Amino acid sequence: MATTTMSEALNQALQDCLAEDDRVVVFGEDVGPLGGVFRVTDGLTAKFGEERCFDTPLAESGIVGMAIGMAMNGFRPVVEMQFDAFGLPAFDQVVSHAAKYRNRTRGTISLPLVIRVPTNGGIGGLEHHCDSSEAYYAHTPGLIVVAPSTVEDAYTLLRDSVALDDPVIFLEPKHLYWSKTDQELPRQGDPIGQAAVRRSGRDVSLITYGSSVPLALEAADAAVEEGWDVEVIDLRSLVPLDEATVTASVRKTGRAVVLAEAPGFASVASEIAARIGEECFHSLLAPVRRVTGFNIPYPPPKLENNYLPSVDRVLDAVADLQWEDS
Amino acid sequence: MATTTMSEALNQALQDCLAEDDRVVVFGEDVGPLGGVFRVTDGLTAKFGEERCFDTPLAESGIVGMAIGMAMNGFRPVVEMQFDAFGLPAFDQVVSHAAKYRNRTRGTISLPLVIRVPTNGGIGGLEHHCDSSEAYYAHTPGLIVVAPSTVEDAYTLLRDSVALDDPVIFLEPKHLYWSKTDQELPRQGDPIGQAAVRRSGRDVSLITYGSSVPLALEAADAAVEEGWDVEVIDLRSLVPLDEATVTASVRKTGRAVVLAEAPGFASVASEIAARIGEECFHSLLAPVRRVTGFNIPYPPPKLENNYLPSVDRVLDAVADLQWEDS
Amino acid sequence: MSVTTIAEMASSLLPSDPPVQFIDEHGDQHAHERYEMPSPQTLLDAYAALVVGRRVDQQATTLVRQGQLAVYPSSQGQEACQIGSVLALRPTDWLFPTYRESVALITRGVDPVEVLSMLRGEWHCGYEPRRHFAAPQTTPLATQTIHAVGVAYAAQLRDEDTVALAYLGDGATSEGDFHEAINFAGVFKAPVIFFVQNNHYAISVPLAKQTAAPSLAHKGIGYGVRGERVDGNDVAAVISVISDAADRARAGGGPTLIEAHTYRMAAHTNADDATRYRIQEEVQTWQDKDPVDRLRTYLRTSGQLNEEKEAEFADRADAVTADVRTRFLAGLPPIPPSELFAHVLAAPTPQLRSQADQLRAELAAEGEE
Amino acid sequence: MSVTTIAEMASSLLPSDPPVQFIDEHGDQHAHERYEMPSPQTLLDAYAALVVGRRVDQQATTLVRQGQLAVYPSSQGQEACQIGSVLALRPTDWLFPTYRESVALITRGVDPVEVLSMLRGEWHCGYEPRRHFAAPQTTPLATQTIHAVGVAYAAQLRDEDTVALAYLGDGATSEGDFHEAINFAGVFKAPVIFFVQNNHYAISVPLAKQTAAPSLAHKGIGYGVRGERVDGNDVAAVISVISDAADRARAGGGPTLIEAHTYRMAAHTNADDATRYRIQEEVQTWQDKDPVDRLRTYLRTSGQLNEEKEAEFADRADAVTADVRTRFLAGLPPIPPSELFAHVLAAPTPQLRSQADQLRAELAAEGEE
Ligand SMILES: Cc1ncc(C[n+]2csc(CCOP(=O)(O)OP(=O)(O)O)c2C)c(N)n1
Ligand SMILES: Cc1ncc(C[n+]2csc(CCOP(=O)(O)OP(=O)(O)O)c2C)c(N)n1
Ligand SMILES: [Mg+2]
Ligand SMILES: [Mg+2]
Repeated sequence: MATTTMSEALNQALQDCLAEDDRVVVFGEDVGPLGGVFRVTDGLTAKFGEERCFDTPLAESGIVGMAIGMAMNGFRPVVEMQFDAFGLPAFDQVVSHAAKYRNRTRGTISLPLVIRVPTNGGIGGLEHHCDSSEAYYAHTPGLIVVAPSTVEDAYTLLRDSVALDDPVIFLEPKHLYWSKTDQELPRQGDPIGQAAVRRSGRDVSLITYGSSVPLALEAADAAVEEGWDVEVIDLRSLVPLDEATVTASVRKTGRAVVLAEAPGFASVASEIAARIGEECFHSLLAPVRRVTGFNIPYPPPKLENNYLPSVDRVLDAVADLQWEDS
Repeated sequence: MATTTMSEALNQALQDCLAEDDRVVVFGEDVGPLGGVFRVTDGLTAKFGEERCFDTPLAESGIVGMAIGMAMNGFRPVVEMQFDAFGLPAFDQVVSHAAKYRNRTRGTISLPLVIRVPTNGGIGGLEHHCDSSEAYYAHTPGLIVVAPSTVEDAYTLLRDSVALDDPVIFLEPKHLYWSKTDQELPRQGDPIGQAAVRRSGRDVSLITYGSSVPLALEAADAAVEEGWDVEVIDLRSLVPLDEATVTASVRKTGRAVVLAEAPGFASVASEIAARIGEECFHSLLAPVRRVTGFNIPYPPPKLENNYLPSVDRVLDAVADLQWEDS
Repeated sequence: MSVTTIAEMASSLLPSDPPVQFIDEHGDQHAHERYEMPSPQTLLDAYAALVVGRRVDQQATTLVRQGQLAVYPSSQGQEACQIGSVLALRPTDWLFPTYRESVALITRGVDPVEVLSMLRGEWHCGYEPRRHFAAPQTTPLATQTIHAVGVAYAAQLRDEDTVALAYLGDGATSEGDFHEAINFAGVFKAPVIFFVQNNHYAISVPLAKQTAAPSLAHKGIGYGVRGERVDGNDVAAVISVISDAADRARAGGGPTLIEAHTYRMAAHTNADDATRYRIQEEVQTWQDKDPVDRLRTYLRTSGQLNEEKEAEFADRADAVTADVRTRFLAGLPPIPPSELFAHVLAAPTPQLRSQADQLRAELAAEGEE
Repeated sequence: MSVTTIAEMASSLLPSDPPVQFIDEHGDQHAHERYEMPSPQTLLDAYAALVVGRRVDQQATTLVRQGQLAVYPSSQGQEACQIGSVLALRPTDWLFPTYRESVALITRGVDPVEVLSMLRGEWHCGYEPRRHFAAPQTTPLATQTIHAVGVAYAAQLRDEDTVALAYLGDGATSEGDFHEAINFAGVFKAPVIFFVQNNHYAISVPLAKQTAAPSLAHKGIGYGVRGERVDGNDVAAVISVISDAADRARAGGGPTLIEAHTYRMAAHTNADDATRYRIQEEVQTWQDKDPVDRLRTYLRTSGQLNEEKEAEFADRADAVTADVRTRFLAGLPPIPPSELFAHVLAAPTPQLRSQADQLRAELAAEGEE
């Protein structure tokens, strides 16, 4: 049976966007003839020409700034930050301009642009190649932040992101680039802003997104043996945040664990935990637990397994949910 | 009676640091002859010479990067980002280098440097002159984040920050620069990492920091009339976070409101709320409420009062703490 | 690339020495081997615009004193740069102004009241950028230069002959974003003009502390971009040099970096105290090079301007400033607070919806009180 | 600044044309009007280092294939740059390497196993920077160039005559941080050398897409910094040009920007496939300019290198690589996971303490299992 990897699905999404709308352009470092260091833009220059998919000088602030300018003038740019940390030189352009342009111009200029950010660790990468920066973006008003975890979502969410009239930070979990589906890519998926219940369960809500979804499902399977029926929620986007799905789940289960790979302090996981505490106060049977990366710089490859959330850590958190009291 | 403003106290702290330790240097945009746009470095070049306090070219990444280099080589730089948003061009240097240097060199190189960030709004400033960026820094492992709210703390915390062997983000609330004390500046205050109970109370813990502390005290006074005795906690530093003081207070009062000026989503306020939910679960009589900036770009001067947390909003949040149930 | 080509290329990219000038500070005219003097009509138009620009600038400063503007960065002394740059371009060429370009925007035809919206604290950008082909006034320095490259490159991809002009100050050339922008422009041969108003100060920091370069225009060669220097207080030279750069850009010749030598006669803004970092003598030497006086002398001496015309221009300036003053003092319609949530994203998130509801409820409650 | 001074200054800052070369690709010697050929002993030392450098580089590539290194960015073809730059400096001059400078670090005397620590996935920086006056290998491009300026300026403030050399690639010159660094260096007259190894590619992106400048060395003039071009495959030229720049810097003459023309013979790293973006013929032309062969031919032809010496150098290289191989295969002592929390801050926060406790408990539990 034919299988598709996430990298291929993303590539297909870009191909389809380029084919359907000639305002779409793709650019960045090594996205042209090389096809990107993760092959997401493979073949695009050959197929659509240098004007539609091209390499730029090595300058991330320039790349995002140029995308802003092109978006102001009729195009729909999709740019790549080669690794998560290498998006930081562009942070000022993202925060002070991309995120604010619609607002500062009283709605007269919108910026349809997508910033693709290969993110997270778990691939044995060197320092500065494994960070998780979603908190920076999610905290910034004016950005959409999308976090696919499945091959199908990678495809439809990227297409939907390109169709949006606002700047989108599109987080691609590097360690899932080679994850596969044997399904046809759907023409249409759930919209941005709608979470997916990846596994329904009665006892605990395990809320997560992006790179951590497979781990959540694994942990949910392992939890069965311990007698816990875990509901797994994949947020799919962090902004907008589908809090309705989250709170409905927690009101049902009465217990929640929030799982994310990024350092936990002042993070998206903090937000979700705080929100559950606020909205589900009377349903909660135990405190909301967070399983996140430690508040340390991403470690070297040989120690990354000590850093990354694991099935055991998720199970420990679940075990900690004061079952004796219930 | 002689009074001292926060701006003067900061200036005094820098003077004392420069006088006592010739490794201390102060530099940035307009910090030399002009004395800084908020007068915090007034007179330093005249008193200590151009080698100790000097202007640089207009380039924030360069300023922080140069501070890193000088800190590697025996100096203790104190640099200024002229306004909060103008620190963002330096974000990569702060996150990828300043915060990580000690760790990547296995502890052999520490970076004693202070990045002063005039922050927050409430001064009728133009766009990009009123942002609150503490969440970006507090989320980043490897940084100390200090947030004074009083004139005395501004003095002692800045001196303590300069004495630390780690990079410190020192947040100066612009709208408090001209706040005053008529006390002598203390030689020593509570250490970084220790919160202060600014007002003790029985009914609600109001947890805040930096620019919002005066508002919290005002709201606490106003709450008396409504019959609520509010305890006000000033965190003083966000990293380290003195969660012991916070949780002790909430365990006592059973109710908590977190107050901060920054947009609330995935913020320091989220972290505090999440942590209270986790640590004080069985003491909480009502959900933790957050009063924060909206998740919108900082508004133009004429509308900033609709954005900024107010006494009314704090009181509304307090009123919302399910008193009828208790 | 052969050895000769490199040396040839290098010399073709270096700026004129001395800066291009047609009308000197005494109002005397000089020819230039490379550039052409603008037409008499253009110079008369420029003079009319200078008179208006100077008056509106003064009016704005007055409005600050009256508490009608939060802050104002004056264009005084730099009007020739701002006006010359706009007159040299087509109305459909894009401008990327900083906070200081009020006079440029007014010259472009934007309503002065809309221009001053930001400084009045009304809304960040008070005009419709697409209507005037003028981006919002930008405070984060040099960040808009790369937007200009994007806009210009977009036009080029569509085979339009639009040019984009990015304004920046001497100080802003030190920012990394300027480097990235001009490098992109060079590589993509984008039809952009980087127009540096070297007014010798970045707030308090003098040019010598900003760069050790022979001149700011010498920065172009490092990107394969031609650098040019112009007397920024000579509107004729500004118009000529920018027209030339725009023609080259339209013809596919790529970007140009232009450094205009000028001076910020006032403090950085009204909030600044320039006596802390510069001496009055220096200001005086530049007073003698005033761009308005100089053109006036030239036009009067050469018989192109008579008292009647002068009176007409003064009247026009009076009318514009009176209109601004009247509308300011009459009170402009305030922007409703609910708009705070209207332009954050195309579709509000659930989180924004509930915050907007909260604000609405608060406003309703206040209304009831 | 007077008009003549600007033109004079400009021409004094522009690079040599053609690039400085002493030994051409055939091993023939040429004189240079400005620079001096290094001494015979220096060239012999350089040759010995080249032999070691090439062998260790090959060894590292082998270790990747054996799964002992996660990734390796090869120095092959660039050894003359890396070795020449180190030999031209004092052991107390600071180096600011990128990920590609393994050979430079080994030449500086850092244990190759420590150099490879990062690429082995052991710890980010495997050596003690202060002991070797070598900053950590940096992956975020160009960011370390400004640290070099800070270190150099700090030394200058203390009246030390230390020089700092920042390595960067052709691609990295496009980053804003490089611009800010070289501008600071120019303004503060910091004793820094910016040493650009122009190996013609930034991963897949060729130089022509990186910049339209006549040469990368032409970027210096925009900062008042002298630019120089050197044949980067001629170690004699590299040593001479860098020594000269270092002497100037020590004497208070400020920074220099040096562009070395060289070529990355291997792919960007082992993970890269260079056939996707460049043709074999191009690689071949550079094979003919090999830095090791070239010096060997010169030294043999001029009678400074005999078979005995060659054998001695080869033995030395064998010994070094054998040692690396042995220690790698024997297994190096692992870094304990508890160290994850040891170096985050001088004093851990309460939050870090409790996370460290959690990890300790997990490890203890695993140990018990
Ligand atoms: C990125 C950034 N850093 C700092 C500032 C604060 N600031 C505002 S204007 C200014 C000086 C700008 O000088 P220059 O570029 O010469 O322009 P001028 O004001 O002289 O027109 C500074 C430092 C800013 N606006 N943006
Ligand atoms: C800020 C930043 N952006 C992107 C990258 C990803 N990246 C790693 S090496 C490289 C190419 C560097 O080219 P060059 O500077 O010429 O050095 P070379 O590898 O050729 O030695 C890129 C794009 C990075 N490391 N840092
Ligand atoms: Mg200026
Ligand atoms: Mg290269």
